[in-house]
Amino acid sequence: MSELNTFLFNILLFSLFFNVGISLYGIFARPSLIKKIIALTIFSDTANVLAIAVGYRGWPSPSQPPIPPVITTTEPSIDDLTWFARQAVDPLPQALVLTAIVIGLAVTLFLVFLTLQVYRLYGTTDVRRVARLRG
Amino acid sequence: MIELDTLTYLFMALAGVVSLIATYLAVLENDLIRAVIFSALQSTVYAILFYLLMAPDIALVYIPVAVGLYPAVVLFLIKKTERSEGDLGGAGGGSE
Amino acid sequence: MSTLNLDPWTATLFLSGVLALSTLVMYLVYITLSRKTPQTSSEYSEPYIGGEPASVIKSVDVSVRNLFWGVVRGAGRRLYTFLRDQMHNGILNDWGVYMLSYIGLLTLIALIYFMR
Amino acid sequence: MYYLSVGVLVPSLIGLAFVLPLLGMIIKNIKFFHAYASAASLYALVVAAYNFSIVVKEGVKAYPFGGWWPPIGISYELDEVNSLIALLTASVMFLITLYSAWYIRDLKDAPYYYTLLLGLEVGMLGCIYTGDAFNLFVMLEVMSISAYALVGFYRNKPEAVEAAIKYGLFGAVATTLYFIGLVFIYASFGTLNMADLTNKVTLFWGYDLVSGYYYGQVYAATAIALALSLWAFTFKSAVFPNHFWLPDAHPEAPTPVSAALSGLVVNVGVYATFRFLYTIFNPFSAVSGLRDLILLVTLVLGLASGLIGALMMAVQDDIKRLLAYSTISHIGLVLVGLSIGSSLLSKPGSQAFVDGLTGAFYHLINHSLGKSLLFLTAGVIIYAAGGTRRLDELGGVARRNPLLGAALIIGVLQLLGIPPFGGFFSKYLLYASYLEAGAPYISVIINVISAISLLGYVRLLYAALFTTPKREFVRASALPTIILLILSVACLITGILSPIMSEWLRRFVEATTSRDGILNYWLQGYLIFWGR
Repeated sequence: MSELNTFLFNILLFSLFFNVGISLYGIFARPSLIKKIIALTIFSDTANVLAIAVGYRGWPSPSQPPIPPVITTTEPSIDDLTWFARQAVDPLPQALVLTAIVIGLAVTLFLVFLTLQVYRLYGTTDVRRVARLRG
Repeated sequence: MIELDTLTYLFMALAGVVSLIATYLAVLENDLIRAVIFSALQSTVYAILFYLLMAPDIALVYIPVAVGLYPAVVLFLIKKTERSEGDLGGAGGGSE
Repeated sequence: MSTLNLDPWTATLFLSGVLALSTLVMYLVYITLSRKTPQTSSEYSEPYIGGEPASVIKSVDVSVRNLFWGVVRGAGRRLYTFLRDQMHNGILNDWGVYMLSYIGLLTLIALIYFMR
Repeated sequence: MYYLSVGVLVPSLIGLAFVLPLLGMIIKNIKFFHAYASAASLYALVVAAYNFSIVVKEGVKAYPFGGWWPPIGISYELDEVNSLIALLTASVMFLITLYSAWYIRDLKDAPYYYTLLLGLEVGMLGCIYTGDAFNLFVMLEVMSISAYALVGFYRNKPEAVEAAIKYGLFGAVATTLYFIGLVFIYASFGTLNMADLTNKVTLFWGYDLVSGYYYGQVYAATAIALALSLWAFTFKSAVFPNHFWLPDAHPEAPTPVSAALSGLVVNVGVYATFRFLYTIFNPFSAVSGLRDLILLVTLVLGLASGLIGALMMAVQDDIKRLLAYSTISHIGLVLVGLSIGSSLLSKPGSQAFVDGLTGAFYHLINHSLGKSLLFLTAGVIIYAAGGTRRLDELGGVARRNPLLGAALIIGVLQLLGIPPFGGFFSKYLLYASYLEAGAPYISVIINVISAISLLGYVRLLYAALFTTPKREFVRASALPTIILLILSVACLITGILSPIMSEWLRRFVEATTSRDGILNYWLQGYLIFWGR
C-alpha cells in the first residue's frame, strides 16, 4: 500500500473513531431518550463498519481490486481456491457483522417500545424528569 | 493520472468525513426530526462504505434496516411523543 | 498436658457448634422456666402520683428504629448527602459522567502501556 | 470422542424456550406452562450436573459445533471452574423456576414470562460454557435482552419501565463496546477462539496475521481490547462506577427474577473477567505488565463498590432495594479476591494466589445461594404483608411464620459471614490471602466492609422480625416454603462442609490457573481436533 493510500485509509479509520466518541457523548450526555436511541444506532453501526474495515485488505495489484468473499463457481478447483484466497477480503468479520446487525435491531426496537411506555407514563422523554428511582 | 486504487481510497476517506459531519450534526441537533434525517444520511454513507469495503451482502442487509427501518421507527416514535429535545444549558434542567 | 491442635477451619466449626449447642440449651431452659400464661396487669392504666396515666409517658419514648436512623444520619450526614443526592440521584446523564470517566481511565492505562 | 452433552445443552434449551410462545397460542391452561418450564429447567440441571461430573473425572472437555475444527468453528469448552459455575447456575435457576410457579400462579402472560426466564438461563449457560469470544458476545446479548425484558415485565408500572430503559440503554452500549474490543482482538490476533487466543498470547507472537500488515501494533490493540471488554464485564457484574443500574433494575423485576439477576447474572461478568485475565491474558503471557495495572484497577474498584454498597444499604426504605445494594457490596468483595493475581501481590501458584482465587469463587457460590434465598424470602414476606415493599410497613411479618423468619436469619447470617455459614469461611479466605500477600490494610478494609453492611442487615432483620405486627397477614402456601428450606439447607451445607469444599475449590483453581492448566485448556480446545 502506498503512502497516500495508507493516509486516506487512516482518515477513514480516524473518522470512525471520532464517530464512536461523538455517539458515546450523545448517549451519555444528551437529555432526550429519543436522541439517545439515535446515537445508539449510530454507535452500533460504527462498530460494524469498523469490523468490516478490519477485514479489508490491500489491493492485490493497483488495477485489481479485492473481491467480496463469495465463491461464484459451484465446484471450485484448487486453482480457483488459490486465486480466491489471494483476492478476497476476510469473510469472518462480515459474518460477525451480520449477527451484530440482527441483535442490534432487536435491542433498538425494544428500546423504542420502552421509550413509548415512558412517554405514556411520565409525559416526557427527558431523562432529567424521568428520575423517580433515586437513593 | 490518478490510479484506480487511490481513487477508491479517496472515496472511502470522503465517506468517512461525510459520516463524521453527519454524526456531529445528528447528535447536536435540537430538532429531533432533523436529527433523524442526519442519521439517515450517515447510514446511507455507511452503506456506500460497506460496498466500497467489499461487503455487498452486508450492504444489502444494512440498507433496509438502517436506512429504511430505523428512521421510520424513530419518526413514528417522535410522532407519538415529542419533537424537540429541550435545552441542555439550564442548571438542574427540568427537575422539580 | 496435651493441647488441642486444630486448624482455623475446624476450630471455627467446633466453636460455632459449641455456641449453637449452648444457645439451644439456654433456650430450652428458658422455655421450661418461663411462665405458661401471659402476665396480666392493669399497671398501665393506673395513674402516677402526678395524676397522669402511664400510657401518656409511654407514647413519647424514642423507638429503636428512630434511634438507629438518627445515629446513621447524624454520623454520616455529609457522606450520605453526597452518595444519595449527588451520585445516586436517578438521573441517567449524571451516571454517565462516572461511567465515562471509568472508560477514560482504562483507555489511559492502555495508552500508558502502549507508550512504554 | 466429542462430548455431545457439552454442546447439546444450550441449543436444545434455546429450542425449548422459543417454542413456548407458539404453545401459548394453542394451550390455555397455565398449569401446563409451569410444568413445562420446570421440566426444561430440570433437564438443564441434569445435563449440567453430568457435564460437571465428567469434567471432574476426566479433565477439560470441548465440543466443536458442526464438526468444524476449533479456530474456524465455534466450540464450547468446559474446565473445572466454569462447569462448577454452570452447575450452580442451573441448580439455582431450577429452584427459581419452581418458585415462579407459585409467584405468577394466575398471570395471563405466563408463556412469555417463561420464555424470557428460560432465555435468561440459556444466555447465562451459554456465556459460561462457551470457548469462543464472539459466541460470548452473542450469549451476553441473549442474556441481556431477556434481562431487560424481565425488568420491564410490568409494563404499566412507571418504575419498572424507567429501570428497564436505563438498564437497556447502557447495557446495549456495554455489549457494543465489547464488540469493538473483539474487533481489535481479531485485527491483531486473527482469531476469536479462546483456546487459540490463549496460545497466541502466551507462547509466541510471530504468526501470520490474517488481515494483512496494516494492524500490526499487537500490544496497543490488546490493551485497548482488554480495556473495552473489562468495561463491559464490570457493567454486567455491577462494579463501582458501572453499578448505577443495579439498584433500580433488580428490585423492579418480578421477585424470582430479582433472585436470578442478583444471584446469578452478576456472576457471568465475574466469570468472564476471570476467563480473560487468568486464561487468555494469563500471568505467563506477554502482556503480564498490562495485567498488573488492570488488576490494580479492579482491586480499587472492588473495594470501592464493597464500601459503597455497604454504606447505601443502611439508608434504604425498600426491602428489595436494600438487598440489591448488598449485591453490589458482595460482588465488590469477589472482585477483590480475583485481583490477587497481580504480580505486585502474589506469584502464580503461591499460597496467597490460590487462597485469593479460592476465596473469590467460594464467596461467589455463597453469595449466589444466600442472595437468592433472601430475595425469595423477601417475595414471600412482601406477599404476606399485602404487597408493600417498604421496611416500615412490613411490621414483623416473619415473626408470625417461624420458617420464614428462620430462612431470613440464615440468609442474613450467610451474607454477613457468621460461622458456621459459608460466608464466614469465604471472607476468611479473602482476608487470609491478602495477609499472606503482604497487604494487611486490604484485609482490614474487607472487615470494615462487613462491619458497615451489618447496619443494613440489622435494619432488615429488625423490620421483618422484631417490630410488633400491626395487622393480619396472609399465609403463603407450601411450595415457596419448601424451596426456602432447600436453599437454607444449602447455605448451611456450604458452611459445615467448608473444609471439604474449600479443598475442592482449591484443586479446581490450581488446575485451571496453573501453567499446565492453561496449556491443557489450549490443547484440549484446539490441538486435539487436529489429530482426527
